[in-house]
Amino acid sequence: MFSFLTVFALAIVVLFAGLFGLRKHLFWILATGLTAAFAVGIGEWIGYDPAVEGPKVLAGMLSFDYYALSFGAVALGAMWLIALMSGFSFRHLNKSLGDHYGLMLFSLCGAFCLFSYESLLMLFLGVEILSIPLYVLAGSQRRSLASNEAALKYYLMGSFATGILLFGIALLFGSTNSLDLQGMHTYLAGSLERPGLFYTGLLLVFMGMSFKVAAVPFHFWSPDVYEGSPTLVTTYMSTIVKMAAFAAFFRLASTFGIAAEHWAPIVAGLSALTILVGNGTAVYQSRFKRLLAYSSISHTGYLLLGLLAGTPGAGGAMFLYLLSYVTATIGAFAVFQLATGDSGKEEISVFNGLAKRNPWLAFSMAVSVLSMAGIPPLAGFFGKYFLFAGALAHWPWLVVVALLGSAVGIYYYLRLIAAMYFTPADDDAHEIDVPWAYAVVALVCTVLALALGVAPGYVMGLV
Amino acid sequence: MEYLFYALSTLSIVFALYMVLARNPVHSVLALILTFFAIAGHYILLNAQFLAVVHVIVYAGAIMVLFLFVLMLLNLNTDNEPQKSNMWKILAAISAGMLLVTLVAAMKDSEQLVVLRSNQVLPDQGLVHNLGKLLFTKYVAPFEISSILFLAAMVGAVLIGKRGMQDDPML
Amino acid sequence: MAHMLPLIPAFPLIGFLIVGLFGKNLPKTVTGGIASLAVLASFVVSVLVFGEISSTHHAVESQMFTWLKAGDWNIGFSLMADQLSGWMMLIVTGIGFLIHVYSVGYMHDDEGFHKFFAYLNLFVFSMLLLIMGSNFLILFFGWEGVGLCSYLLIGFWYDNAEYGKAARKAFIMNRVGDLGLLLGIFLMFTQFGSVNFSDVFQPELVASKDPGVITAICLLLFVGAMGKSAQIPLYTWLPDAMAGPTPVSALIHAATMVTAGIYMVVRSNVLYSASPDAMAVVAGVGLATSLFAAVIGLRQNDIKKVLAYSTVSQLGLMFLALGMGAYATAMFHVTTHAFFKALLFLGSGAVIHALHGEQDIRNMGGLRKMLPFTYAIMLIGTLAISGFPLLSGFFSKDEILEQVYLNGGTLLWGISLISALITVTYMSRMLFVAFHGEFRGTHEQAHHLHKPGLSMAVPLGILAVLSVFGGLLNTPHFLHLPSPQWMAEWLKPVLDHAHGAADAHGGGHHDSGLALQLMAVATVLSLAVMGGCWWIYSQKKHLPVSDAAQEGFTKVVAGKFYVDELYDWLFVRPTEYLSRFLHDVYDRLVVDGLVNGLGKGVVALSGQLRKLQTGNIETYLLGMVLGASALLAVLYML
Amino acid sequence: MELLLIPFAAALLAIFVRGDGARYLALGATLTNLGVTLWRLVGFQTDGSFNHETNLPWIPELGASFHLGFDGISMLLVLLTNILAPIIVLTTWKRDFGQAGRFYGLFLLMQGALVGVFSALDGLLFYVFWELALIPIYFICAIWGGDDKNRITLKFFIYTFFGSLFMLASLIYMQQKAGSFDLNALYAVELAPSEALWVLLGFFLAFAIKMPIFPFHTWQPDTYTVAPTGGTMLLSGIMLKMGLYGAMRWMVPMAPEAFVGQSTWMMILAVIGIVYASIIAVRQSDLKRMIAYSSIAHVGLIAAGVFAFNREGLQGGLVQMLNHGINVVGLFFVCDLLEHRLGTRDLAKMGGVAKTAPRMAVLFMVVMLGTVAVPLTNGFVGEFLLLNAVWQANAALAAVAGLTIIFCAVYMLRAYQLTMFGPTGPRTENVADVDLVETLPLALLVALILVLGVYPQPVLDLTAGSVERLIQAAGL
Amino acid sequence: MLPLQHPELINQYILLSALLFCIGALGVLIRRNAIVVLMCIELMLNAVNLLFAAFSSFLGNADGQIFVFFIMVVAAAEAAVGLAILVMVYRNTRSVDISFLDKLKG
Repeated sequence: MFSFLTVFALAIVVLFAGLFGLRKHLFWILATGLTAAFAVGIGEWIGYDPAVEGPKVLAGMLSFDYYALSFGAVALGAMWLIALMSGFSFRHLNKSLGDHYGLMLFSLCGAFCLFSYESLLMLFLGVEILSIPLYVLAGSQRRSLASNEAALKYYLMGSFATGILLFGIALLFGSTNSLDLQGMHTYLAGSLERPGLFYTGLLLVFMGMSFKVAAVPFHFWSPDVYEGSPTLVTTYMSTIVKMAAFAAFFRLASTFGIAAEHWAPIVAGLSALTILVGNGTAVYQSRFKRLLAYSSISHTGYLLLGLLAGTPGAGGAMFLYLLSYVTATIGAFAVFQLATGDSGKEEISVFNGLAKRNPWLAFSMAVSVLSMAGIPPLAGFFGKYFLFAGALAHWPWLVVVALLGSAVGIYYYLRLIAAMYFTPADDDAHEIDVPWAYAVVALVCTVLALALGVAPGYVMGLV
Repeated sequence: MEYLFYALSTLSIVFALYMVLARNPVHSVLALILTFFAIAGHYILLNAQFLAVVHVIVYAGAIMVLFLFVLMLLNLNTDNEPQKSNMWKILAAISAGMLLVTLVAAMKDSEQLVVLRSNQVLPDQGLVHNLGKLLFTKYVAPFEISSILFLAAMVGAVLIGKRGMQDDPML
Repeated sequence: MAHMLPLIPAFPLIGFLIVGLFGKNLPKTVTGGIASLAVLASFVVSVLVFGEISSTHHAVESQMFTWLKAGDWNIGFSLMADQLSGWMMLIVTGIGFLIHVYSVGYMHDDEGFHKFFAYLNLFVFSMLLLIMGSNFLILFFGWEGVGLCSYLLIGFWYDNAEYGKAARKAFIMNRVGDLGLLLGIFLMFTQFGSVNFSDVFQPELVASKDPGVITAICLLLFVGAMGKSAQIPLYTWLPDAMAGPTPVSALIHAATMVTAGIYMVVRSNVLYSASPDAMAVVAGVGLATSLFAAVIGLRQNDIKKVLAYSTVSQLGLMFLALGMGAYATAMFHVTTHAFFKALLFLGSGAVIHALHGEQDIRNMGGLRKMLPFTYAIMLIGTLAISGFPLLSGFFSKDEILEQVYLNGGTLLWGISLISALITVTYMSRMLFVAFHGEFRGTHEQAHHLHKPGLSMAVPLGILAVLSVFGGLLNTPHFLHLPSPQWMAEWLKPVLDHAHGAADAHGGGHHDSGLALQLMAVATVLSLAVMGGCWWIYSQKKHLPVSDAAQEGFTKVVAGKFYVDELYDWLFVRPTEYLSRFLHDVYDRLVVDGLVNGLGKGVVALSGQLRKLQTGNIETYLLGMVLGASALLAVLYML
Repeated sequence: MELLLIPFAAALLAIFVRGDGARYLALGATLTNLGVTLWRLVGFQTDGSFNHETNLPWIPELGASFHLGFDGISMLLVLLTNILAPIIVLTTWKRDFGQAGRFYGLFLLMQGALVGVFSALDGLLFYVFWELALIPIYFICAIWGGDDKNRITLKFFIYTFFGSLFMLASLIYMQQKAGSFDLNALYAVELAPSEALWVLLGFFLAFAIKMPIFPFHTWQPDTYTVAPTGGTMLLSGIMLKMGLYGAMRWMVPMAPEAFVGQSTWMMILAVIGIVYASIIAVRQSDLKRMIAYSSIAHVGLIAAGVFAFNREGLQGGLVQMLNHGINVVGLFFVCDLLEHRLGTRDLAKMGGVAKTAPRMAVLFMVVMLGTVAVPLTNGFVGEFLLLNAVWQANAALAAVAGLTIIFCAVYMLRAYQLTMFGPTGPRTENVADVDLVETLPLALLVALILVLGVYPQPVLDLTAGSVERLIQAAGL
Repeated sequence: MLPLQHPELINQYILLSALLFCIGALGVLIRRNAIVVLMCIELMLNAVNLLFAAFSSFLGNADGQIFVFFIMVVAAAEAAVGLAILVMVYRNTRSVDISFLDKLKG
């Protein structure tokens, strides 16, 4: 809870600092604040005692349990890495830098709500707090048509999806006479015959969440928005936002686990569809951000498997997967930003010959990409492993689909590797100067991708 | 009172349809405002008096005025909004219709709802006194947190809405 | 004595290693000397071992080490010498030594001199392994080893691509036979649980097995023999094998290696005797080969090719004898054949050597006067093979004919007699065309004749003596020479348990009068045919016409019945076409096509899927609405 | 354990070594590893128990542990890996890789992963090493490969990865039944027939692609051809044994009953592969490609023997894995020597090298004879046992499989003829004979070929106990 | 009133909201003017509001009405941001026609 408040306070501090022209110091303020928030979060995690404090805080609206605290810490860590990258990405910003940082932090607050919500109201608020700053950030390159388009698409579809989500919540409320998860539990435990209203509401809420996590057929926004947004915002969206949405989704799914027979087949279908469409479309992409967008859709598909598992360990598996996915994605985007530099080129060819020019950068990228592809012994493999293993007992066909999808996935991930290692560089390509901040990002991501594979069980036990 | 419900329902549906189908955006705005009034009527029927008031103030009073303002600002108050092809319209209508049908069909056997009804009758639950108490006790956390939302929306709207930031070439 | 057994193959192996590794840097005489001495040493030890056997009448065996022990297999690397292998050892090392000596002279100018001797030593080693192995696997080692050496020596002059082809053909055809042999060994193992000679060749045990299985084993083994001993249908490699240097032809492709098949069948006589069907097949194949090869030999003009077909034909005769159950007779013919065929080959080598590589008899003629010693040698050889009375071939061939008559009936006897007479015909033809009449070679050849040197002449002389007197090894009883039927007696311990075999009554049970009559008929006819040939080729100076001018049946004969072409058409080309088809079409388009098609399918699908992402918000929204209704519909149905 | 650590540590080190030092580092590391391996053979228990076990906790939630151990089978394959590694380093001694450190780093990484694959006694660990082995070889092939390398290596990677995903599925399934990844725990699982079949097929697909056997082989000729020869040697000499080893250790004992029901068609596929690849090899004009196809044929025979799953088959398969590794490395080395001397791999453009490079010709001859499986060379031992194993399972199949004896002679002799024999051409007139650095690895291989051919029993003794135990574990 | 006299009316309310919701969705689908699309979304939100209010009344649970307030809050904030985005887009493209925004695709 306190890390959440720290983030909120930090957002306001940053906002005002920006307003008062402390442009030079903004980054350090941000970094200090994030570090503090992270430290507070860790402290909370260590100090957390389910028996003593009771799981519910903030009047039964938010509950900062291990689950929320762990995800919160990861989100803070990710934010910290993104902040490191911002020095370069936002270097052209002057007066509005504080606003950008502030919006990101606000959005992060939304993510915290999603990690810890206990009431559907907080779910709704969290989704909105997460999204509204992002609508703005997506369009923050005001002169860029692509950015405008991304913002408008994201906004329109997001609002539409919010409508669906709300309709679902309303139906749930009507059928269970409750808004909080505890109440839902009670209701589920008490009634065996549940009206169609309830399931419809549940399904609509799931659809709303599917939009947030970009599951087919509610995924259409994501490739366009990822591509059109400024790269750093894309990084933020594809990592923290996706993680928050999934954390929330999983909380929901585990709450309604008892009624799984009514939604699990649908989620399974969505998962299969998402894996196929995500991987299938990614194969054809030649622009990096778009490629990662589709790859991210395919990861959504795999993560949906985690919702189906219905085992207590599934949360840990989701956590591990998201952690590995987030680190890999940040690592990949960091290298991409450096490789593309100011050229604005988005093609995969910006990586051509990177291994010759910047071997360590290429290595870091390769590790990230292979981790995303799920090659052992990298972190991504274990993420996939636990998700697939959890779903295998009840959904063997889906696991087969997921495996096939992974095989297809290899194809486009390897294209990135091939570009870096096996394709000669363009004539005008030269060695890239790596700012220290990026070096740190790449190092952290690489080390994490390698290290998570050593003790995945430990990480899973954190949530 | 049933007929009052049906009358209001008919009105709201008609206005809503008009809003959707009107060629002139301004007509749409006006139709929507009328729809909102009809909905406010429903709120009163439902014993949600305070809600009805807030609804009228926020929606009809604030949000729709904002819409109208933007419409005027951008000079879009004409009938010549480009239309989609009929084919597309039919497709869209079928889709929306399917959504309705499936939605309603999925909500079958809702009779069981009655089980959940509390036997207490709370004629004053929609009054400001009652709601305020709830808002500042049980819902104090979301209430506070929604400030983040407003702050974010404000900063955001300013960020992309303000003109001329010469020092930020990317903007 | 057993401890000396490994020495026999060890000497040539050591010779091979020394000559092979260091031969290039040694003088030729040293190289040749080492190689020859190695074989000589083997010969000496063989004689000692032979003496031991003849005095004790016991086989000598030497276990060296366990070569392979896996699953049910337990195969020792062990050698043995009994009467049969002892005799073969003498032939191999003895004739081998002579040919080594001969080669020192013959190969003197060849740049691959040391390599040649290395290969020869390796061959002797392998051959000794073949005949001394005490189980089928060691036999198989030698079996393949001699095949390998044969390959190496046929392709000895490797810059000639044709020779390389011949070498490969030999190896591959042998391998076809080897596969049969190997499968035979497998089947034997499944039946007997062992492939040791001592375990398998127990008549009672064999009798207790299903006769069909025994027949199958025998036939599979015989496939191996067909390959090695050049029987129909696997004979075509042997004539081509003449591409190798002539001493090789003499040693490998006449005297020793090609008789390995006969050795193996004799060795397995217990099995064969238990299977009349297999015996019939052996006899049939032998007879057919004998006749067929002899006919082809009639129209060959290459001196070595004539001898090659003659070898095939004689081997057929030996198999015929085996098929009749006359194992000792076959071994007897193996021996005499080794003498006279080695003699003939070495003699022809002398001719070729003298004429600087000329091999076509039509370009010879009148060599009788120019090369009198060689002529004498060739004459002895020809008379021996033709069965001229009292020469070695006379005894062995007549014994075969007699056995055929006794066990196979008149018809078979008649056919084999015809085959023998044809042999007389082409041998006489070769002799008279090449040595009588006028010289038809170039002036150059006539004036630069290479007379055989001492190292060539001495072995020739020794072999000539052996060819003349070799028949005394197994004289019929009715001639009342000392130690009649010595060889049959000698081999008796090995063959003794062969029940119902012809040799069992080889001793005087049969009618001496009949034998004499048969002998007389054969001899008279042979002499008549020889006379006829002398008339045609020596007196009338009839010359074989060129290949192009031949027509009708003679053309078919001269074309070797187009068997090579048939094989080419039946096996080689289909394989090559199939190879191209499988690689270029099937593998690439079908198998890989499926794999690539899958990949391409995914990419194509991707190309279609991305069209879903139109960029237009309206379609996105429509997609969402439709998706939502679809999911709701699914929920409704659940 | 240190058999793993040495290459991994050396790999890490090699990356930082500039210039030629990496070569010496790689040679030193591989030789050290070989030394350690040989040292480990002293006092080695060949009764089928696991020697030098290492068991560290890893992911207790899954019952996965870092469990390594060496029985005869593992040891044989580790031995193969560690014998071939220094030899391959030597064969690449004169090749220019741009940055040698990268090549040898990847090489050593690969070596470590291979040792890991062969010694892992934990399902997950096995899988991790299995995939880990794929990455360096992919880089090696794709960085230093020939024409069209990107497409071909991509296909190779995806194809093999695709297969192993199914193995992973089977492994996960087994783990859920057993609650642990421990080898023995997995062996102990009783599966219903329908489950067993799927588990079996999952494993089979992975191993069949890796080996590869018909019809999953199409990645192989392309990849072998395009890869740098060092990589090809790794692929063909060691890596394909992963599939065979996996079938032996992991596939069959997991689902023995299902395997018994399916083994016939598995053997049929393997045997088809033998004949199929042999026939194709008969007309290949590219030497490297021909060897690649010949490798399919040989592996087909090993696979057929392994699928026969009797003592002869497993023993023969193991001994033949060793032998094939040795022979095929020799063949590819000769191919590499010729390619660098003549600038071509086209057989039609070679010929007569025996005249100018007699030493090479002799060494090549022995390697070729080993491949053709002439008795008293190593190839014969394996082929003999394997054919016998197939014979015991199905005599007719053995007769067909036996065709390899003939076909192998056909294409190998043809290749030898076209390269070494015949008249010298303009390309081959001035070919240099092998020098010391080149002779050394080749001579080592030749020595191994002969020694193992004449006296194979030590190798058989090494594996006999383990094979016995494996057959018992499978209850066959 | 509803809870007192006509509890069965809840079904009609549900139907009404579903209908309004779908009309809103229809508008979203058929209109090209982004502002009108926004308005249609507002209509959808209002349908939800109505539903909440109906349930609240039906169940005697004021939580539903509280939720409606929050929806209004969010709707207002969203509308503000949305219109700002629209204005920005309009400045760049001189149009608020959503059909023209299809540069990002594939």
